[in-house]
Amino acid sequence: MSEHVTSESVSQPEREREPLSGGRPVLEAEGIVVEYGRRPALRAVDGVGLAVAAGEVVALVGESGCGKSSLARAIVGIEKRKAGVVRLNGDDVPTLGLRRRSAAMTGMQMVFQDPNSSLNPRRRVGDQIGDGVRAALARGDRGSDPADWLRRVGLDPAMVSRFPHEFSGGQKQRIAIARALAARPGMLVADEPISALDASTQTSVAALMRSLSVEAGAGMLFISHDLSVVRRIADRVLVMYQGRVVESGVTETVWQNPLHPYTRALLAAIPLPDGAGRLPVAPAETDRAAWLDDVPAALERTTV
Amino acid sequence: MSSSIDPAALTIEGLRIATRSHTIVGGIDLALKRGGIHGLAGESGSGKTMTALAVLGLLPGSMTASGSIRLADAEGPASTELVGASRGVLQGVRGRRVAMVFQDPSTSLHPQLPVGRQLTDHMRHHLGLGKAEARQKAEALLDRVRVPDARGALSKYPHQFSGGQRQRIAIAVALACDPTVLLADEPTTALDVTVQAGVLQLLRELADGGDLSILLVTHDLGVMSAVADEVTVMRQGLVVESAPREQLFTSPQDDYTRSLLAALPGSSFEQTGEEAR
Amino acid sequence: MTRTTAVRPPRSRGGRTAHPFLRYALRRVLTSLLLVVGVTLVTFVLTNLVPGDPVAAALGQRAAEDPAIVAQFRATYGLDQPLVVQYFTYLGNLLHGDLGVSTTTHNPVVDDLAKALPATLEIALGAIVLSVIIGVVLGTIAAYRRGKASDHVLRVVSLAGLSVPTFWLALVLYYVFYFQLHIAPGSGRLSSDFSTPPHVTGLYTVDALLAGQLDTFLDAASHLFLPVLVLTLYTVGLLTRFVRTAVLEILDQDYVRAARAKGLPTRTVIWSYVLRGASIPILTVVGLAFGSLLSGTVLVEAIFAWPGIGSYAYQAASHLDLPGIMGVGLLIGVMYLLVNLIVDLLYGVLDPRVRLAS
Amino acid sequence: AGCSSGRTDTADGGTKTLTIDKAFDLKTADPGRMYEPTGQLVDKALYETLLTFEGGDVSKVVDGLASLEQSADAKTFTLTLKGDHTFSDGTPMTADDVVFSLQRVIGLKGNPSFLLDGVTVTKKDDKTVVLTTATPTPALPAILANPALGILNSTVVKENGGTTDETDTAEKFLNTTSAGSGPYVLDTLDLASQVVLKANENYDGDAPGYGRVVIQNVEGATQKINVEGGSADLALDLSGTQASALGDSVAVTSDPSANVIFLLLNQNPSVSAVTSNPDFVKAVKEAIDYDDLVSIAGTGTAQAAGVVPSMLLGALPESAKLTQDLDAAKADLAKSGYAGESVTLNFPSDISLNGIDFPTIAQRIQSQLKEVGITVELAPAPVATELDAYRNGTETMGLWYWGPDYPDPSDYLVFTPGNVVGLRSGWAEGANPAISSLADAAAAGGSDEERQSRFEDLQKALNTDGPFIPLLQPGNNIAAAKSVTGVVYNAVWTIDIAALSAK
Amino acid sequence: MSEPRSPRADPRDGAPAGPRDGVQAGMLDPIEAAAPRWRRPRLRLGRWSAPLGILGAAVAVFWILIALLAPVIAPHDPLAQDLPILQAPGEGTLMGTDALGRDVFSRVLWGAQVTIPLALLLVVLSVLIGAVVGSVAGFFGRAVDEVAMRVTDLVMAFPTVILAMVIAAALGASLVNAVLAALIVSWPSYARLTRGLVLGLRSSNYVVSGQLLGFSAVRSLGRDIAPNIVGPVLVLASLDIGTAILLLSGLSFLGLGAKPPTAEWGSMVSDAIKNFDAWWIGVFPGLAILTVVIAFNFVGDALRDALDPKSATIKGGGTTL
Ligand SMILES: Nc1ncnc2c1ncn2[C@@H]1O[C@H](COP(=O)(O)OP(=O)(O)OP(=O)(O)O)[C@@H](O)[C@H]1O
Ligand SMILES: Nc1ncnc2c1ncn2[C@@H]1O[C@H](COP(=O)(O)OP(=O)(O)OP(=O)(O)O)[C@@H](O)[C@H]1O
Ligand SMILES: [Mg+2]
Ligand SMILES: [Mg+2]
Ligand code: NI
Repeated sequence: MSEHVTSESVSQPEREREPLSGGRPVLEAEGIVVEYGRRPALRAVDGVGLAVAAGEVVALVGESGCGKSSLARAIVGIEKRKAGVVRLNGDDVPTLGLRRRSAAMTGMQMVFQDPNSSLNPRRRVGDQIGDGVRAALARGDRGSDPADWLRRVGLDPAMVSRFPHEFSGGQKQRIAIARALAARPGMLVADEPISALDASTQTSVAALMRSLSVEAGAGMLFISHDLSVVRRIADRVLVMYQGRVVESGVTETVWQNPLHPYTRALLAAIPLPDGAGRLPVAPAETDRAAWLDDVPAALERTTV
Repeated sequence: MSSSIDPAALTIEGLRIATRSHTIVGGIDLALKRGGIHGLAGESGSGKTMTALAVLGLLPGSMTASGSIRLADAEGPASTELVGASRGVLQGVRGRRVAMVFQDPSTSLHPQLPVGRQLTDHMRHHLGLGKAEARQKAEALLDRVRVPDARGALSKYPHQFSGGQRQRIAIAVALACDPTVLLADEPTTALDVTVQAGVLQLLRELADGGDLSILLVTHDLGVMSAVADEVTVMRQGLVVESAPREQLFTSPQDDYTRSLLAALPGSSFEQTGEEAR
Repeated sequence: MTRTTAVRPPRSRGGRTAHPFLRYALRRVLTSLLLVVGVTLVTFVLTNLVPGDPVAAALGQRAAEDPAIVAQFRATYGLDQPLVVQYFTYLGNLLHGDLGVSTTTHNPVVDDLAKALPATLEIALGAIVLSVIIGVVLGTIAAYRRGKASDHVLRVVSLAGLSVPTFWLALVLYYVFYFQLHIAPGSGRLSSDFSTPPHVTGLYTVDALLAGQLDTFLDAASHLFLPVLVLTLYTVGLLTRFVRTAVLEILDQDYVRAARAKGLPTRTVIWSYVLRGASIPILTVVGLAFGSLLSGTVLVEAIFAWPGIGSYAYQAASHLDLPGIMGVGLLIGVMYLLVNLIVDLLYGVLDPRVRLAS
Repeated sequence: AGCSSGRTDTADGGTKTLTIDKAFDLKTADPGRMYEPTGQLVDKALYETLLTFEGGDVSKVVDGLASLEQSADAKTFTLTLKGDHTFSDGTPMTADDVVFSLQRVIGLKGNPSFLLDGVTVTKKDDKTVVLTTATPTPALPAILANPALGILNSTVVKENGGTTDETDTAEKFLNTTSAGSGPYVLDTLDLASQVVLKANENYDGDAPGYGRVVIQNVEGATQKINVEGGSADLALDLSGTQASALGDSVAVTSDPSANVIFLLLNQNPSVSAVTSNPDFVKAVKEAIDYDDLVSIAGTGTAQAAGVVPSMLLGALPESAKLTQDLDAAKADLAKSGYAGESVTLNFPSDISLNGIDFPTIAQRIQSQLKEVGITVELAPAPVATELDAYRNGTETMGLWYWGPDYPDPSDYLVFTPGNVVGLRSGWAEGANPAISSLADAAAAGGSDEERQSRFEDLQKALNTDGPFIPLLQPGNNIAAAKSVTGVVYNAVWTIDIAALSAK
Repeated sequence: MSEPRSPRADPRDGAPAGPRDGVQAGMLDPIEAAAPRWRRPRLRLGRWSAPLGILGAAVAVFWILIALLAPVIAPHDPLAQDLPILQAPGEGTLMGTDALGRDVFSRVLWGAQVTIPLALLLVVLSVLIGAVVGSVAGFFGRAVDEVAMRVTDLVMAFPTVILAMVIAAALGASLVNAVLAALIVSWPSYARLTRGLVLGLRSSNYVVSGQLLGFSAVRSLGRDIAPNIVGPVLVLASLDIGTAILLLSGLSFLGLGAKPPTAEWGSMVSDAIKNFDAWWIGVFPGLAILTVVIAFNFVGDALRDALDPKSATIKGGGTTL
């Protein structure tokens, strides 16, 4: 037994990490690797670590297919991790299997991109929010009234007895958020929660999510490729490229002074609705190779 | 009305599109200037796509169009009426004089046909080109939209290209018969921003190149602001505002336009609500 | 707002050694082979569950009472061995292409099947070819004219096709066309005043043409007519409904709208774009339909006295001819798997995404 | 122009094709192994036998290839080849061929081997063969007329694996080529679908009426259509109803066949307490409406007066047949103590005899017995499965038939206690000593008159006390196109194809 | 990233869309195509299929009533052999008499009592067995799934009629055994359908959400999955009733089902073979089969249309009967 090595000692973080917005970390993830298939495997997430503090909103941005969803799913435990550890309030997060999730683990909830598939079409929305309430109760947390949650996400509380198909996409997404929050999670993972929504409701839903989770003191990992929204609601931002985090830091810092060439290209490519007729800068094909390089200085930045 | 050449390549007047029970588009006017990019913005479901389809006479079977859509002839003052046009007229217009690019490049190209075939079949049909000739022209087109290795690309299949490249190919397909009007229905919506930037540059170049007029349908006002010369905003099947770009973005006249802009981060109208930090 | 739904080509997860398509093909072949072994086991177990003594069935009344003859018979056909031994003997022989000797016909089962198979194939192929042509045309029309009168008529027709009991239809057609109107020829593959054409493929129509015997060809073709018609009706119903769905699905695709926006003639759009797009689901259902045709021939063959696999199966089953039953089960199982294998491999031909996965 | 024709039926009569529809039960064309009606039909045309029957009269044996001299004790039979006979390949026939053929049948232990049980075959000289038996065998001449005992070309058969014991492998050869001296030779044989014969060019008798004969496997209903429509010249398996519905374009020959359909009631009390009760058996005999069954079976059918069919020596006269008597039936039923128990009637579901379906007869009997209050439950099964129960004597009630193995009443002694069919009805040795002694007497032989009366006595006793109820001799209906002449039903080989010719 | 539409490598697996075996074949599962995604369960009465569906339902109900009322409305005992044999329709009998002098009309009416309930029973049992096996295979995956799917492969590779023939021969001919034989060959299509649906739903966001909220496997299956697969399964089932009737009567036709003297449509048709001139013996029971089957097919088709207007009738692995 003397040779026994604890899993913790194996997965020592390579560098010290300071939660930037203060507070204890609700969620810690280290060295996450996600692979799909065999012979050879497709490495979708390649050693990503992050921490989210209570009341903090961390955004994850990056191009399509860079591994954002895979990372999110690995964190919550929907996807199997090839390597890496995830801890929620210090407890290891297991992969979702046939066994039911422990009460402690219901402290992490997820909101998905597609509001249409997030709700069971055959059950009343009140019931489904009630699932969240029950999860909170099972954990010994405060209960609540589903109707009240509807009100909080800006819907008519009387709608509890309706079925999902009676709602628009934006409304469904609000219900999904309500269900997640009703479980009183300490950590909320949101995978592109607004990208399927109407342009006009995207911003308001994003803002709603931020306010509700901050209000509840929960940490939130917010995945989006919409950089302008990210800029408005995230405390910190992680930029992913091809399965790895290439840049991270306080949102404004990254925005003002992007260090990684990919981050720069990304920011430069956003067309601004200012009416100036400025064409966004299109990166050349050849630039893409450079985006794979690490820029150590870009990785963990607390100040400008 | 007496000038030799109509300044508008495409003129839509009082266009109504309706199903048996609903009115989708409730009578809109729109003039597409020659050699410019005309942006068509508006919330989802406001009828942007249907307007574009009406130009080609490709509305779903359950819908009918009324009003007038006139396509100016390249030379001379004459124009072709497209609403209620015969099949023969429409077949001659489609792909030949008016071409269209669809939203999702991954679905608008046939996955089982090589790119070369999809680029050349309407050229051969409309322009009567031979196989070799058409391929040569196709190669030049792919070069023009900057698809690498144009010759090799002709025998490849769509899935062998990236999303951005596929959209360029779709644009090349649209440009093949040298149309005067290009209807681009949200051509960048499916793309990453870095890829989108490249496609937007391409559209700009095409419009600047001369005779091509582009109707750019998008709900992304950022995109609109970047490339459109003229902007029309639709809501619930009606035009609420139509103005040159600068004017629309800096001094919108309509409340709806204003509220749209206000919801946008980064625009000059951005609200700094207390919910945002 | 940009939605990142760009589709990228599937990345290769192919093996170090083989092209992914080859691996896929190989895997398919191997699973098919495993299934064949499964089929042999099932047939073997099932046929040996059958009560009643094959000896009694195979030997005449008198002979079955003579213990010496019975013992001799059992030894000849290996029936005196334990079942497990019998099974492995069977498998071993199978590898040498030996399916045993039929206890009813006293011929090697392989020979019997080789003779019966072309007869069944002739109607099954005839039916499938006809059904595919008619089904694809009608299905495409129904999809194209969706909601119009012709669509509704085709819906009723194809559902009716699916609902007709073939055994009854066969009888009725036989009654009307042969018995009453004397338009169709009688049962069997060939009128008795014709001799079988020189054996090349075993399909009489083809062989007759190869031999240049036009009148034999016509006679064989006229005998094919009713059985093929009966089998076709069901498959046409099936295919029409399915092709309609598949085509509707494709008509909804952007690439079809794009093709129309290019101003291509309707015929080109249908042939080059729509049907090509629908080809893979159609192919699958054709494969399935062919499989069900093969076993569906039993009833039709019974009525038209068609000396095919179906008649052979029925004869073998009613005489408890174990080698015969196992042979038929194996043959049809293998054919079914083969058809599916071919269908699977054709996907590769039809879909560059499969073929060119790199 | 330039096309060849696959049609064989050309204008000149020599190659005229005769098409016969027959529901096949063909297992082989090898005479040494063949014992099914279709095989008899085929082999009768391919092979000649030492003795034979004239036309349809099977009660009298006549000379075939040979003439017969029989000892008075019916134990020694001397057969002398008459004239010169040649096989289809031109080889002359000798006594060696006869000896080989008969010894092969015995040695093969095939289906027809029983025909020559206990017979020793010896060659006397090149023209003469002597058959001897240990016990009197008055039936032997009739047996020798069976096509299974056709004479083979021993040279050819031996060359192709033929022996006179179980090592024989000539069947395969004989299924492709015939080696006989009959009027036809085998062209092609497909056990499942059709047999094609062509005229034997070396036949020493009159050339047969057709150049080519196609016997095709066709079910009864289709046969009717075929013969009416003209695509078949002869239909052999028509039911009475089908035959009577035929139009004028076809000539129908209807005769009762030699098959006897009978009902058996198990006498073994451990199988059934009900059917083993003699009063119950009696009641059933009296309850059945025989005339109704005959009419259901249709044209040509006759009630079987006893187990021996009417055309054979020893058959019961019609006056002795069983008749319906409902009052007696009810009385006997009451006497038997039957209380409405359900009695199972087993029968082969897939047998159709001369166009009569067993299920039809069974259903009719069920319905008739219901009239007097007997509940019958039908239990059909494929013959392959049901045969087992029948042979093991475990059927409560069974509906079966017996076709003569050879046209002699001694073949019917099996319907007595302790014998094959008797045992199938649970009738053990000694169960009815009176009947057993009548059977012994009938077996002894004697003059035709003596045999006739002894078999009559036996059958009368069987009808009164036996567990068997003879029901029908189904009609054999042969429909022939008007152009075909010479159609005569024969109980052994159905028809002699060689006797047919075109008008 | 979203995959191209309906990519599926194995056409007979109801596996969820996604790359498998390193290749993507754009495939549409014909079985699953029969099964619409369960959309809003609203019947569109305006659609043309609805009138057909209503007609079908009416005919089906008509036959079910006949089945129930046969003892009352049939003019004769279906087993009584008291009429002249082979009498043509007309004079006293609506549909003539058969070779034993039974009234064909009465037998056709009584026949409804035999075939329809058994077909329904067969479908219900197939659905139950198939749904249980499919759900377990789909939800628990791995070895369970592998074994279950290989078994269905086997059964499906085996020719339906011949398998049924052998089973019926092995167990003896009776209607119960015919149902058993048919059951053995017909449950796999439901197992596959259910498995495919469960597999698809298992990874769906709402099921995962439920699990994140602490649902047990049983609860997930019962609350989130089961209600969402009943629709497609019901549609397949309703389309399958016709197939079941065809299969059962086909087996009886071959003499492997109903025993005489039962008035069963398939065996009545087979009686006609022996009495070809008496066309009425076979034509009427055949028409009965046809109308019942077509009625159920209309209903199933309309049902499927109402649930998913795009898909069309298809019965995978079905048998030509
Ligand atoms: N179940 C899966 N099996 C195989 N490969 C997968 C699977 N899911 C994702 N991938 C692959 O992993 C890579 C990362 O995918 P992921 O969904 O995490 O990207 P993403 O950043 O969320 O993209 P998007 O912005 O489009 O949602 C992609 O290349 C994708 O093709
Ligand atoms: N096939 C159809 N039949 C009937 N109505 C339709 C059909 N297709 C679209 N519609 C309706 O037409 C209206 C206009 O649709 P359209 O696609 O033109 O909107 P859009 O402005 O392009 O929206 P988006 O930004 O979402 O693409 C919508 O209300 C839609 O529901
Ligand atoms: Mg994602
Ligand atoms: Mg649109
Ligand atoms: Ni010629």
